Amino acid sequence: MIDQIRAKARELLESGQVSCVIGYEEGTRGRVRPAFIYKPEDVDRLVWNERCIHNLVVYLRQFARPLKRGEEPPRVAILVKPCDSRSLNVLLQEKQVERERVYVIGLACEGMRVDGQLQERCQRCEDRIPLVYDLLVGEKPQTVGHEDYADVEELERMSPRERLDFWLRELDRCILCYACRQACPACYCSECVAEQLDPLWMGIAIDLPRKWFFHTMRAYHLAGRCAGCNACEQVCPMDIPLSLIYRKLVKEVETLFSYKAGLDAETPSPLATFEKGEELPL
Amino acid sequence: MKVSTKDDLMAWLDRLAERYTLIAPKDVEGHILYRPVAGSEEIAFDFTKAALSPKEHFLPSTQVILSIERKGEGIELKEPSLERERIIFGIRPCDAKALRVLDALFLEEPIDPYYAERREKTTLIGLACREMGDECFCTSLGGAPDDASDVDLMLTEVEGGYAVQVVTEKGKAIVGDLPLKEVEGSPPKPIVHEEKVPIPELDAWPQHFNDEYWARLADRCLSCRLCTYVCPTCRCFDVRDYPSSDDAIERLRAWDSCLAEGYRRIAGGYNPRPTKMQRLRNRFYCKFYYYPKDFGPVACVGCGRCIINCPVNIDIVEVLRDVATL
Amino acid sequence: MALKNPYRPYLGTLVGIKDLATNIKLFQVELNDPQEREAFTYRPGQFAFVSAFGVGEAPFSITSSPSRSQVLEFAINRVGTVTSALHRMSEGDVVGIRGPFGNGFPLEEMEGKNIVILGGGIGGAPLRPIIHTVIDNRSKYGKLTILWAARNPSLLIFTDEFDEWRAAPDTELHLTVDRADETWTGNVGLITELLEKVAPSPENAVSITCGPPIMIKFTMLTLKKLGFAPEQMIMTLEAKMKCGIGKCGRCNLGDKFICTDGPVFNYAEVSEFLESF
Amino acid sequence: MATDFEPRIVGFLCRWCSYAGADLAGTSRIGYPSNPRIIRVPCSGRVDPLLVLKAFLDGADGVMVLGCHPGECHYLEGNYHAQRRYAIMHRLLEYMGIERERLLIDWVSASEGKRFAEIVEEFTAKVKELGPLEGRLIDRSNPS
Repeated sequence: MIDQIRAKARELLESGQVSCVIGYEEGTRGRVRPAFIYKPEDVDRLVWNERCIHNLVVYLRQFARPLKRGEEPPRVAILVKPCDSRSLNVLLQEKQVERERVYVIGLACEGMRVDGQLQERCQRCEDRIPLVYDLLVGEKPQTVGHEDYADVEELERMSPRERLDFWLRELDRCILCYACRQACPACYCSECVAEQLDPLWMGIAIDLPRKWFFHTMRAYHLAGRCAGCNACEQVCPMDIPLSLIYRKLVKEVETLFSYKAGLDAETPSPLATFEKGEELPL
Repeated sequence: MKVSTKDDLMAWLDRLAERYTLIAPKDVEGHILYRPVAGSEEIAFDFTKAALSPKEHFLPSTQVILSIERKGEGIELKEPSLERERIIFGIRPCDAKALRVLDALFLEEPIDPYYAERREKTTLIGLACREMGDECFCTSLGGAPDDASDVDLMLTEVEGGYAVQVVTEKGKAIVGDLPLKEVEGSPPKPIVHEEKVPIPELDAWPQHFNDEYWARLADRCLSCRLCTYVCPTCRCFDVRDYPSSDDAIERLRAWDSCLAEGYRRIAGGYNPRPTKMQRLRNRFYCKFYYYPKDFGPVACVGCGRCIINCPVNIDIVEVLRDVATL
Repeated sequence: MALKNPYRPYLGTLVGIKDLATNIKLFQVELNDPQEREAFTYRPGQFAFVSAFGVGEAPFSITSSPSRSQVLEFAINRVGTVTSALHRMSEGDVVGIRGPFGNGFPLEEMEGKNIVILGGGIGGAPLRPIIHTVIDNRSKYGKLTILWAARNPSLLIFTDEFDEWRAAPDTELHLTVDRADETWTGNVGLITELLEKVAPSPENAVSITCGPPIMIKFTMLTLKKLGFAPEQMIMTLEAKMKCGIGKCGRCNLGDKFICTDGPVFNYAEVSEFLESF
Repeated sequence: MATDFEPRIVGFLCRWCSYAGADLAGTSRIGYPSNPRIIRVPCSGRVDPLLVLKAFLDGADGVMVLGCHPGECHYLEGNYHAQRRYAIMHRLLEYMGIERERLLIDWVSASEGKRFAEIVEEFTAKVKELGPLEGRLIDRSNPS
């Protein structure tokens, strides 16, 4: 697969179709990291393996503006896994990314591994091939994952008080470093509520109430928009089980509105629309 | 060397906990954090590195620096202070050295009274590392896994307990009733990495300020605050009021990060450091050029936390190697 | 707390509030404690933090002159949360004052020299005390040339002092606005264009500039063209600040802090970092 | 739970209906608990669910959002948007540990003064029963 990826990257860069290929490269200490390839001679840095955990779609926003003053914004190519492709669809639907400015190299995916272990999100993944691409690399794997929300339901069975205790215990170690937000393709507000001081929402304190507020606020903003890539949980230095929040929302949005974010680039989030005369269980 | 058994040590810590606020490494849902403990049974003795350094007990992530109360027409200001003396048990040599780095800034005139009070009222009991962690590079910055220079009392794990070294008067003052036995020999030397990381000289930095290197490094930076918040020497802070009741206000000081997009943005919207390249570059220049020029020490102790945690593998050791060869 | 706490503001009372320009007011503050009032001495070019309790504090240059005014004066543009809160206040309200901070202007070095003042908009605030100082000690300094600019006529500050400035011996005042309105009969154009037209001689001169970053940048280029050496080009800068005492880390310009090494710099000191600090 | 607990309640009331309903309750001298601090808003669709979160953050024990009956919105569709948002917010809040009963979304028309009073009465009693939220969310838990 990697030869095909590199060949396409070289072709796109040589022909000037794109200014940059966003992919993966070997980093230090056995880690893979996002790579930004600007020159055809650098395409051999690109890798594709089970350690390519990052959702690169988050980087598209930094190419929304021209690289040099007076130029058009650059056209870029990007490698997307199935999960990443759904967040790309969300951004396309929300007009944050222009489809013709992005060449999408879709990757058939058997799941990412950390220390050899298949990631939980990959065990749940029902897609396995991207939902949007210009070039598909690889073939759809035989096995697909399955989501049963078992852990979410376990939490649902608690009383609200027990759940508040659970969250305050988990969020206690949050340091509000905002890595979760920064790694999220759908968190693209130019000024986050968390940092807005006028009106004064959170203020600057890093304390438990504000941690609770921040994560609940961010979750609300992602309702109907979170495509489940799990980048937030992955980057959290304190291993806060954020997927428990986001998958709960995915579950509720699906139950209430029969909607899953990022399946296509056209259908808006149910929270951006409504049906006349509808009555919802409040 | 003088040795205490672990049982004696724990009993002694329990006695100390009655007179002091005892802060010690604690397993918090799988993460080692320095937290106040009621007794020694809560302490995690076996760990490589805490998720956060004890910096948060000297420059807390949030602290009230002024209580502002409206009294009729007037306003009354109160400065909160620490009630109890504290002991931090189990601080690693690198994290202790980080306090020396912070001292250079906060204890320079005009002295920061909140930091100074916390330093003054805290006794540090160090715990030497048996070996350097994979990401550690303290020895490249003049530190060592068993460096006792920045603690008041140093403990090193030995057979049958802990070797105890009294370093300062403060340490001497608390060691009093800890039963110690004189044992032949000295504590084992820690296992260190053979290879050292080159730390570029001060003069090496200015010439690289405008290098393309920083833009390419920053391409993958997410502009989160992670590296600065887990760093034991990063010290940027924000100050802001928050109403605590209808007629009381707290002036809060909280951690801030030079990597945050709005860090330098002034009222009206102008942002002198709008690109993440500028912000990321500032972090490295601050640590290895500005801070040493302004305050003396390099603002990095080689704890490796930023390396462990950076979600996109911005590896300070790699950066130092790169700058050395640029 | 035994130590003097540099984060603790003095309490002061707003004894006067005047409109200076659109969205810009002059706040006159008298410290409440007579001892503190006595002890608060400052130099032209220094700044202080003003607290709007409940919102926070922000740094402002002291626009009064130690030699002229019994009260502290601040010219404050309503742009953010603290300034908006201050603008909502009325006479008699209590504010906090922390300072003075910063180096101030190198008055001694400026003696005997011709002085060119370049002020853009609210950037005129820190320059007013230097104008007062030169006028009040007229024989100590050479020619005084003031170039005073704003985006439009309604944003010119200290207009009620223009006559006094003009009347001072060996003093010129040149005004310009980026965009005129129906009342305006004077110069229209950027301060850099006016500067080229007035073309003050760099001979035995020193220029002092304050204004928005973009103005400072281009003014420096024009001054260079006129033959000013970097050491002759003084500017006073502003930045977001949280402490004023070199701790919070926020206002660095390379290895210099605007709060403690500045806010007054000459171009030679900071040119390297001016583009991207 | 102590009976002398008086819950702090924030009520966001649409000016076209429920706010007028509250007025009507007042002018008709229908008594109701004085717990809600009422904030008049142009439409239930204006009440960003973050305002509800903020109210809880700053010490509210309960929050009411009252708008026009579906189909009767002055701006035609504001309350439909609100309905969807709160359908999600309710579930999210409950999942994050705040009892669903602490947030009330309901529809009150300008002529329903009595109904308004009943809703406030019932809601206040319910929140009273749940007890104070303060102390659980408000506690500063910083290590130093």
